[in-house]
Amino acid sequence: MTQSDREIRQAGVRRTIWRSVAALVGMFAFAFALVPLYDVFCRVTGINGAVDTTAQSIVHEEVDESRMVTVQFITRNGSGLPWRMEVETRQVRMHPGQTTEVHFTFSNQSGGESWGRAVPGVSPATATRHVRKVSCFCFEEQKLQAGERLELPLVFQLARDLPPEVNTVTLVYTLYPVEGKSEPLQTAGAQNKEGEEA
Amino acid sequence: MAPKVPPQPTLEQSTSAVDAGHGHHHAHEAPPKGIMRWLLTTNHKEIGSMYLIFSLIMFFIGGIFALVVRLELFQPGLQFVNPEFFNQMTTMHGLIMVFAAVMPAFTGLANWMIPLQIGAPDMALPRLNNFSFWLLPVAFGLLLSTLLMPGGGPNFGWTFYAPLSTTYAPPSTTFFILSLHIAGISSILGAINIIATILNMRAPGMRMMDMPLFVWTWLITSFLLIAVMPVLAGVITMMLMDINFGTSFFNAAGGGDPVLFQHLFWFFGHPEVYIMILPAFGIVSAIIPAFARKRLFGYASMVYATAAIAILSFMVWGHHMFVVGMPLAGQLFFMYATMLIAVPTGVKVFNWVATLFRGSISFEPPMLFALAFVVLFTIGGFSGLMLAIAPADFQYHDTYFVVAHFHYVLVPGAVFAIMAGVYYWLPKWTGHYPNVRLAQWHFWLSVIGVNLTFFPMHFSGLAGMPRRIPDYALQFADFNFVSSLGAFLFGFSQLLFVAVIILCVRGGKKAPAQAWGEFADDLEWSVPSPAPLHTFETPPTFQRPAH
Amino acid sequence: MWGVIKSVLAAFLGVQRDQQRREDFERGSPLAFIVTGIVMGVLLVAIIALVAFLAAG
Amino acid sequence: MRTLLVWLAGGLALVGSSQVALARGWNMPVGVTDLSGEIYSLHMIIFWICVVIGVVVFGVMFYSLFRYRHSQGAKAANFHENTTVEIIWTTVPLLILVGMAVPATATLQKIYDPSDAELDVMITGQQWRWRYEYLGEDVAFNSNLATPRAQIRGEEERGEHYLLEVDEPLVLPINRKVRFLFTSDDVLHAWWVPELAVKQDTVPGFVTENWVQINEPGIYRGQCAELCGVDHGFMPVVVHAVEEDEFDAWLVERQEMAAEEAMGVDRDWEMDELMERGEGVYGSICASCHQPEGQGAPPAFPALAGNEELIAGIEWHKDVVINGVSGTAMPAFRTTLNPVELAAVITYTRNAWGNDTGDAVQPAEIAERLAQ
Repeated sequence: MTQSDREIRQAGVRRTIWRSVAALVGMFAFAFALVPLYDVFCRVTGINGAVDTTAQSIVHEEVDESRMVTVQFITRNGSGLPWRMEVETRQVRMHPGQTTEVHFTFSNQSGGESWGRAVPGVSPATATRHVRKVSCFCFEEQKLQAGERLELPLVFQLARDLPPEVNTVTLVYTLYPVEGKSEPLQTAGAQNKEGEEA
Repeated sequence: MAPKVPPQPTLEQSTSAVDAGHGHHHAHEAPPKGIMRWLLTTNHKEIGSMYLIFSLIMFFIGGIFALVVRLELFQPGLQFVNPEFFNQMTTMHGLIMVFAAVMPAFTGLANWMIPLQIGAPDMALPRLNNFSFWLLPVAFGLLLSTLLMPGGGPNFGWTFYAPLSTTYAPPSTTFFILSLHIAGISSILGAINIIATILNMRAPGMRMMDMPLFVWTWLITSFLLIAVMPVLAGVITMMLMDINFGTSFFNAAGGGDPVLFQHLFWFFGHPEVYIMILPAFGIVSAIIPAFARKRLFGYASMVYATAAIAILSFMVWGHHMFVVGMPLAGQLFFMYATMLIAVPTGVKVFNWVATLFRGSISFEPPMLFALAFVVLFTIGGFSGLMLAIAPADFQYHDTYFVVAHFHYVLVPGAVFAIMAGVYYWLPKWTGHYPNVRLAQWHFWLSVIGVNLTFFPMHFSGLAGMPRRIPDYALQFADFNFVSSLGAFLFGFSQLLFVAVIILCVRGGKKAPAQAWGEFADDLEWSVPSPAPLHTFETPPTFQRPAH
Repeated sequence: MWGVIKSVLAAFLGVQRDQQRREDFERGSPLAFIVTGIVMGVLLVAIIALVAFLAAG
Repeated sequence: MRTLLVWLAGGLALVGSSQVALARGWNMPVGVTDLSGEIYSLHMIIFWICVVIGVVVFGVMFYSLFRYRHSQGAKAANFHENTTVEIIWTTVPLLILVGMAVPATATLQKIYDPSDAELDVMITGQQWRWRYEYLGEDVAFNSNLATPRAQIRGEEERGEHYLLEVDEPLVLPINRKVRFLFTSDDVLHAWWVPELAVKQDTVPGFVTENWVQINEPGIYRGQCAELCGVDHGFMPVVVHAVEEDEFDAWLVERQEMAAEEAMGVDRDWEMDELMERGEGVYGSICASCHQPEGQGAPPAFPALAGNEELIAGIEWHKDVVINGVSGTAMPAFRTTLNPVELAAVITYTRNAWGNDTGDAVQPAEIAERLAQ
């Protein structure tokens, strides 16, 4: 094999390496790009029941009085937040196109201030896009002082084009502490770090 | 891909910064002695041997973990290990077998055989080759050491679904992530090296469509590796950040989504299973024609089917997630796409059978393993087809039926193909034929052991036994009893494999250059047996086979 | 062009004649095949997705 | 005898016979809903398709292996392609698959229609038990493994329903469409009952749904199907399907029981009563992590026996049990246990295994704290 043959080969090898490295970097970036892409995809299609975290505006459309849909509200507590969360009514019956307001009560039962976040979910997932939330406590993190009580509204419209097979929509809110903002435990906990891994 | 060889030079004046050829020449003038020789070798044959020996050791370590699992499952009740350790064993068995046994074994075969099959003196990047091998012992030494750490090793299954592997994971998970990163880098570097070798180092006159199928399948596998290993790296980096830096990629409490983990993991994971089977297709496609004394039926369609499988493998990941609650359209899309992938896979099986048809067949050890591969891999393919039917998958999902399916594809599939390849190329590596009688015993005990182990798992799965449980209800007892017996039979018969290899290295019937007759006629059979340390330093002129 | 499409289609199905394959590879630039392959790959995904969405109603 | 059968079946199945696989206990159950029956027939159709293809392919293969043996002097032919044959063996499978996709799609469409349900049940996975809430009915309870640990360790004879029995089964009416909502408190779980053909992952922070309409009364057993930690193998599902009027009566009974329990909150409880109740709650809820003797399994699950923090801080102790600890396996029990159970289990853990604080926590005190 002559010297020039070898150089031709080396040039080819080098080109292959650069292309491979470019592909690698691209794919690594792609993996991270998938996180926001998945998020956007889910919000557009509503496939995982995750809802928009920003307020939408009411669309003025005729109320479809021929259909009656049950909307259920479920509140759940994640671990680590000494709050009670309650909803004034467990379910409402409404027509597609209608707008409704429901009140949720939050109370901090501990001796210190803490931050919480209510993570929303919708079932069935196909209904997600058709629940337009105008105002929701779930859009932002909440702060409660020791013993404080807070009543917050959820205002939403059920879109008229709700798929016909859906006649029950369930809205679920799971309350989680905001990491780093809440004191995890208020009393004896501070003395012994071990216990926090309980 | 450029069909023309050699590629046109783009830079007339190349510097010798990465001039592998030169380093190579210096290396073999005065090879270092003892351990340093193996630490520093840049010879593709020596590195290939190291990969193969490493993967064989790991095969036994992963096998011991599997036997711990099967021992506990031998009877109902908890007898030998506690559930926590049981979970570590299932996890480690999966991780070691996938990343430390099967993948390095194929890389080892690639290192040994690709330069020989394309008439190249060595891999394109010999020093990188040495580095990517030595990353592996580091990675898996680290992974195995997690078993001794407080809180134990990884216990969340080889699929490490979040949040079990993040918020709820043992403290050693950070080391698990690190070791997977190192193993991933090793695979990526190996893949780059193989692509660079195949695209640039072929003998003058050998076009892409003249390459042996083992080379073709490895080329496509390397592209898959480059496409998906960075995604795996991304996923485990996100896990690392969730665990140590307070991010919430997969943590619902912080606004993340645990299901996103599964999408990302299986976007890597599904092509990964093809990474473990495509090179097997290449090996079997070399062995069957050799012992049927007839050219491979449909070479071109084999290449195209491999490419089609590789492309389709990127759009079927969702079939691993049929029960997470995907929308109907998503279920249907993944179901249709998955069913479609059966077509090119079927084409391959049909081609092998058509090669056998009207051949002149003999049953040497490599052929025995290759034939068992065709039958048993196809059985694994059938259960795969059943799993593709989304409504039926609601019943199969996460049961022993799935365990049976992927073990049929990977053990008598990938592992048997590796063994077939070892028996096929041992004469080239050692200059001796393997002991036929011992090899036959190894084959028959393995075939019986594999089927006793995995066939009853179809029944226990259909009857309702979930996977990854350390104890089970009484109606599954008989199936598990048989599976455990089979597993021990299979496990211990692998000692015969080691015996055959050692005996073959030390002596045996002398093999000529073209050890398996005129239909095993790829370029590796044109060099003497055993292959000298340096081959094709002057490139051969490639001539297309006459028949 | 039709020839290229036919070859790529054959590749998708995994069916190809040796003769045709030889002709394909003597045609020179592989670019046409790669581009056609990618386009048809995207098309395939689109068709499956379309059928899935139609069936899902 | 059955073992012998398995051996035989393994062998027979290898040569292509599948008759044995159809015997009861070897195959997927037909189940007790319309959809489970449809899924069963899809399973059998695709199974027989595979068998037929297998017989043809392996038939040709083994015929070739036998007929064209080199040792019998077979001379190899010299063909290596045939476009017609290749097109046939590509299109025929394609058509079979299309034929298979049609009924599969139809079944899937039915599964995805949860409309017109008469009863909603929320199913929550928690390490390692299930919680069932009958939405709008004020009935909710936890369902734990009932098999004694002694059976698992082999110290006692194993019962007929070993590992598939629970303290409180899910009771459902037949002939009514029941909608399930699934979620999880911690990691992924999967709720699965083969006879109902329902398997659904439970995902923390998200809700998924599925439904059943059971045709026959009976007891149906299943298990968690998604690896969820140490006791993944020990969280069974048991469903009691009963006649509709029986179900209505059961529901009323449960509501009355809950009311009675609520009354117990107001009275003063004796230490002995609390300890006895607390031991029961501890055994079914806490012992799987903190271990039966309170010794824990560090680092994941801290010991309770001799835990100085626990002994020193009664308020902290209540807080941990009621609200849980974020980022760990310790859930909030504020809604999953009632005030009596909470008070009892706190009292128990403060006085058992030599903790001996002498504290008796009254249910009324807990109830007040929860109602703030």
